[in-house]
Amino acid sequence: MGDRAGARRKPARADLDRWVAAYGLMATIRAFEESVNQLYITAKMPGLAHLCTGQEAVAVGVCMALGPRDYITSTHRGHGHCLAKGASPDRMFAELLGKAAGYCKGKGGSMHIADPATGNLGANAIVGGSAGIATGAALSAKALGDDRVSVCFFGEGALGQGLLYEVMNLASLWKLPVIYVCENNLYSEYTLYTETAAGSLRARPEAFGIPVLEVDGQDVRAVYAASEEAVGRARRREGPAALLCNTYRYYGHHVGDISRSYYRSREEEERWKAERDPLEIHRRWLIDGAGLDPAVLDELDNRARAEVAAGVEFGLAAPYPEPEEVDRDVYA
Amino acid sequence: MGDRAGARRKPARADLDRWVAAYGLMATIRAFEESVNQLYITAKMPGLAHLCTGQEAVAVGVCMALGPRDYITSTHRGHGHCLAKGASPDRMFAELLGKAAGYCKGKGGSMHIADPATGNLGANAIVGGSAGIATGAALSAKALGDDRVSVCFFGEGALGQGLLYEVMNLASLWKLPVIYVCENNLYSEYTLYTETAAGSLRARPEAFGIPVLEVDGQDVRAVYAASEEAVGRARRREGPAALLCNTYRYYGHHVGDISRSYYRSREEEERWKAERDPLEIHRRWLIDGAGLDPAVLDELDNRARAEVAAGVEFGLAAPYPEPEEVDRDVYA
Amino acid sequence: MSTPSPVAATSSGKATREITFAQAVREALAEEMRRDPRVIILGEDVAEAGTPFKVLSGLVEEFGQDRVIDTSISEAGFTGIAVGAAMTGLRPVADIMFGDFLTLAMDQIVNQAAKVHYMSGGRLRVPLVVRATMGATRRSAAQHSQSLHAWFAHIPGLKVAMPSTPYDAKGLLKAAIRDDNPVLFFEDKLMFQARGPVPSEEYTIPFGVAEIKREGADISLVATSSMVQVALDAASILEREGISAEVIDPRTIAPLDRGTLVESARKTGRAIVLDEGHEQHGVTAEIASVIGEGAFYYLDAPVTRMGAMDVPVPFSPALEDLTVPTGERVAAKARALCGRA
Amino acid sequence: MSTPSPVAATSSGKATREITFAQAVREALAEEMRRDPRVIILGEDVAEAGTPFKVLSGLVEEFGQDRVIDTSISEAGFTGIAVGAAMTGLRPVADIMFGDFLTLAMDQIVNQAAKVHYMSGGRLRVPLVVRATMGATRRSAAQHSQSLHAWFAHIPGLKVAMPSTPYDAKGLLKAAIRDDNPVLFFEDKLMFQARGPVPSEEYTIPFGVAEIKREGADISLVATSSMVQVALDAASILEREGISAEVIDPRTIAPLDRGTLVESARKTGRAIVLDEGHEQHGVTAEIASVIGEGAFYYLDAPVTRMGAMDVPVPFSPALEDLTVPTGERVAAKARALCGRA
Ligand SMILES: Cc1ncc(C[n+]2csc(CCOP(=O)(O)OP(=O)(O)O)c2C)c(N)n1
Ligand SMILES: Cc1ncc(C[n+]2csc(CCOP(=O)(O)OP(=O)(O)O)c2C)c(N)n1
Ligand SMILES: [Mg+2]
Ligand SMILES: [Mg+2]
Repeated sequence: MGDRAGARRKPARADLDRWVAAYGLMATIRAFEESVNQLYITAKMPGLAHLCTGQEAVAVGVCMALGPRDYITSTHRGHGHCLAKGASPDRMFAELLGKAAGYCKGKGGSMHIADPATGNLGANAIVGGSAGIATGAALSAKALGDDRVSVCFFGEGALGQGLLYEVMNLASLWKLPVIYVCENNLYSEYTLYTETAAGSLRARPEAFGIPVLEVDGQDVRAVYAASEEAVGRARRREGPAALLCNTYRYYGHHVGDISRSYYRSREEEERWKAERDPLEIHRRWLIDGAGLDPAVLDELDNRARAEVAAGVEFGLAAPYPEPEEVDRDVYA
Repeated sequence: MGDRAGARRKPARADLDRWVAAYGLMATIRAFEESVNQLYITAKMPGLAHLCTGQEAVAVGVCMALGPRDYITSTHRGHGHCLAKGASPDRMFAELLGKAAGYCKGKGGSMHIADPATGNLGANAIVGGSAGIATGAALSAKALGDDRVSVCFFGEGALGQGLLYEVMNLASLWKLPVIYVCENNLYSEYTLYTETAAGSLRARPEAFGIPVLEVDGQDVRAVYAASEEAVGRARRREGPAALLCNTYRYYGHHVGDISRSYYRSREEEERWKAERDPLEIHRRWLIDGAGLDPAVLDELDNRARAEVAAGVEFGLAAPYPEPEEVDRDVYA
Repeated sequence: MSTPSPVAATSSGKATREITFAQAVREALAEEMRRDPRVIILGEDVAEAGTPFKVLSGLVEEFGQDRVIDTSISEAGFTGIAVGAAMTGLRPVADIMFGDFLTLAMDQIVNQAAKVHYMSGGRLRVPLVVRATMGATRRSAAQHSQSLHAWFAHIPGLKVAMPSTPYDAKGLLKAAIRDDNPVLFFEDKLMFQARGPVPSEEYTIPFGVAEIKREGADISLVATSSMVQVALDAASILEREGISAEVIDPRTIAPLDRGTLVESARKTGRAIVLDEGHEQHGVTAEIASVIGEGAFYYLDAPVTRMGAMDVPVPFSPALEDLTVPTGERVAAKARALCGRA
Repeated sequence: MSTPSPVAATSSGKATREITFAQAVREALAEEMRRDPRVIILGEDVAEAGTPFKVLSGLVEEFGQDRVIDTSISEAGFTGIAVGAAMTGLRPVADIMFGDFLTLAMDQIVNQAAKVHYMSGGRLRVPLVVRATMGATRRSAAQHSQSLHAWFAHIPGLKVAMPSTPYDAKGLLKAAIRDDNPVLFFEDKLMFQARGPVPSEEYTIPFGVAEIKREGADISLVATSSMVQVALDAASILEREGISAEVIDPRTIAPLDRGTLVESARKTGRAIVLDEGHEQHGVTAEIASVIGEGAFYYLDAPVTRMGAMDVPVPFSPALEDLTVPTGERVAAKARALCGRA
């Protein structure tokens, strides 16, 4: 899967619609992150944000395989997951700007966006911190007898955290419907993953009896195919699975990480953008492989930019929470 | 290794002496634990203790491959490790009885015996809690440029703790001279390990690039051979290794765990004692395989019992610490 | 529920039995599990073994292994799973065998469970109970004897219950399970076999309501969990000497019923605060400063703190017994405060 | 050490430079690493990156990757390794990027490092320093803004330092590294760029010795770390109104210099205690109760506590700034206590 061969098969109508929508969603994520970066540069956004530009295909490919009631847990680099699961840019921008209209009333911010309505149990600012939550959500699905599945997104750096192995062991023992999606974008902060990870990444879930599907994280169709397989297993209650998605982040670790030459080369960055861009790869397939009119995609690009621009406006115009909000929601 | 075949090779004199000493040490551990149980039954010992009877060959086989300056970290079931590394029964009993003459002035007790003089960095009452300490001791050895190695003893139940995987990853990355010795005695407290461990035990260290040697933990020569190999690697600074020793505890989880039928059968216990007893197996090899006069071994049994009896006397007669000791040693 | 208990008639006339603290905890769990199928138990050796303290024996037989779930030795892991389960429709009760092991689950409790509701702007809830033991003098040494409840009372978003009787244990635990917030529920290991009256009727005890365990006029003894009995012992000793001590049990330290504590101190003019956690930066400090501020103009003597000695708990019985307040020592302090020393 | 700093002459006549808090920390580490080859640094992105705060920049270049060691994202793992290394001849400095992540290393710090010396009857030592950041108002939200130092001050066997100036940061850190016990060293993220005078000569600052940062007669403001500047701001505001505030900085909260705090309160008769940890069951409670007991007969008003608001730290700037004491708010409280409200 993820082999260019697929490019020669012409997809059915319904399929094509799905793939077109996938492109639109990736375009929205791309435009969203560009705007976040602008808000930071123009000092309109409080704090920092971790952009997922370059990793759009993972969020979209995985979430395409999920239903609205399925759960996800996300990370500090979670805007893409949030959008792919169905959140709308306007309330997300409001949250990033600390406004009352945000998904979390401005109390969470970029690293804590949650949207239960779309099954998003929240981004997490503790690396690996949501592995227990995602696994617990799968336990609920199993115990309450519905067919939901739960997806745990995390970066390869989270493989340093023991919690992952503790919950993978239990998920495997209990055949929980959880899928551990590792986004290996090569770096954790300012360090190449090979400097902090011994042995093999895929051997880790496997050691606990969890099958691993390794995929090209820049190819949304490859990610989707693997996700479909993993989600199917989980829904049939055949147990957890893990996805190892090889991808790359275009920007720095966070918006303030500008001079990166001491940990990765400009050439490397350019190579990924030129040769492995998920939007470009998918666009090429839609046009060359599926014979789609490029205008359709240009239109989607425009719509994405427009929706995001409107979202930024909404967020900037929205009021801050009232001071009385400060000690509300501490207890339910 | 561990194959009965070895039984037919007649060992060299020096070797034989070593194997005879190994028997003596196992006999001492056996006698020690019997006495601990008696002290508990006769209400002479405060608190509880976790006996390693049945697991003597692991402690002895591993420590035979170590020098006095090498480090070990131990567990709640650590009397055997402590004796095998060179501690003497009298001060151990004093510690178990909370007396001032104990290795830790009576402040540690059974679950915290430490004896830096013999390289024992301490038992630990937190399952898996000493994995970081053992790995850190290996870091010291490497950084300070001496050729020490460090051994981390733990039960298979500790494989549930994420800390182990965190430090195994770093030990592998940094090629630290540490050996992770898993004593798989089938149970963690009152639960069979298969009910709490998914996948394969040996695949876990392997996932981090750490080679695993699985051995018959009831055969002291097999344990020694594997330890030699692992210790050699570590001393040559070729990196960490793991030993998976299959063994069995004869008594309950602790001295108070009398009625065990709800988690394991009497038959199972009897079978191990009859067919897989480490002292019996080694005795048989020394006599049949190495042509040793049984009287030598009987003599060792007597000496072990005598030394332990003397140790008990010493411990019982020793005074409790003075009240002023209570707030000493909080800070160095 | 297992061992049947003598049924007596109390002043209230309602049916009341004498049961142990352990039975009270078990009854609370069983009743709530019958009442609400979403309540589950997770922990090490909680099923067939019923925990090493046998507190849970009988539950797996009644509710099955899908609701009384044995885990691997993974405090962070199963607590994290409990947090996620609580966020998605279950009401888990996580069992931390020895409170000392809470050190392994701090991130899941403090950075996740305690903050999820607030960080999500109130959209997510974590109806989780973490049961943990506490208490020393069991000859279990430094890693099996700590009382770390002060840590959790420091963290907004968490509630902390510290029952001192079978009655309070049952009523508070039932309330904790029905609470939509994460609750740390501390049980003193040495109290498990203590017996006390517990009505047969269903009842719960609200959080944040202190109880006066004994009325008095000369000095207030504020005590939590294991220290309540110590305070009562001291009160009887003092009574013989003509000193009338009032014993107040906050029952939950978060929320803390400041009003009742302050009121008592205003009445008596003197107070000693007792808690089995370490004294330094512990619960005795919070309560003493609350009283010191609230009863400032009524106090005849400085508020005095008596926590566990600030040393790791020693194994030797000769030392361990020195680290925890006793009725005698409390009485001596009280005497001094009342100018009778 | 990297960026050179202007050299001035102080009253003492000795050479003194104005350097930042971050530089002071870096100098302390560099000097101790030059002095003692057993000192190493372990943590995430501590080497080439010099931490996200750049506090350690330059150290790996001088001391190499064998002494400034990048780890995986494994707070429990590398802290545990540091504990073992400390027990066997090294003097590690573990770097916890955000103090909030200490939740992941609690077992290694509290059950291992803090207790090893005592449990071994004094035969083993753990000369370990754990550096961690603290402090809010950085728009980092609830999991990157906590000040959890109170937890560690509660645990016997640990020492806790809370420097409030570049001078104190350097002197206390050098002392911490030379200390044979585990020390938690808290650095306020917002202070890293604050400048202050630091002598060129070598010096250390003993633990357990508070410093009067400003003399005063009417009220004592006891403040830690980030709150010291807030207290000084309040003191200047109050001065204009004719209220003379004394500002005392304990510098270490374990050990705590009770004598100096009590003495100041006895002199002024009034005290406000400031700390950026949550107020409930926090450091303000310990210090307020110590003063309440020690200065009981000298106090003209109740000792007042001002900690961080008892809510998870909100992301929104509109809310976050409400959660931490400010000079204005402290001055207002002080006015009230001095009957000038
Ligand atoms: C427990 C914890 N330790 C450290 C950090 C600081 N930190 C934030 S992101 C990050 C790197 C994460 O790398 P990875 O998991 O690969 O995710 P990526 O940023 O590459 O998406 C680190 C170390 C944190 N947030 N949580
Ligand atoms: C962190 C932690 N969790 C739980 C316990 C309680 N406990 C003590 S021993 C034990 C079982 C350990 O099993 P294993 O590691 O296989 O060692 P064994 O007892 O079989 O030698 C448990 C759960 C503990 N001491 N520490
Ligand atoms: Mg990464
Ligand atoms: Mg075992």
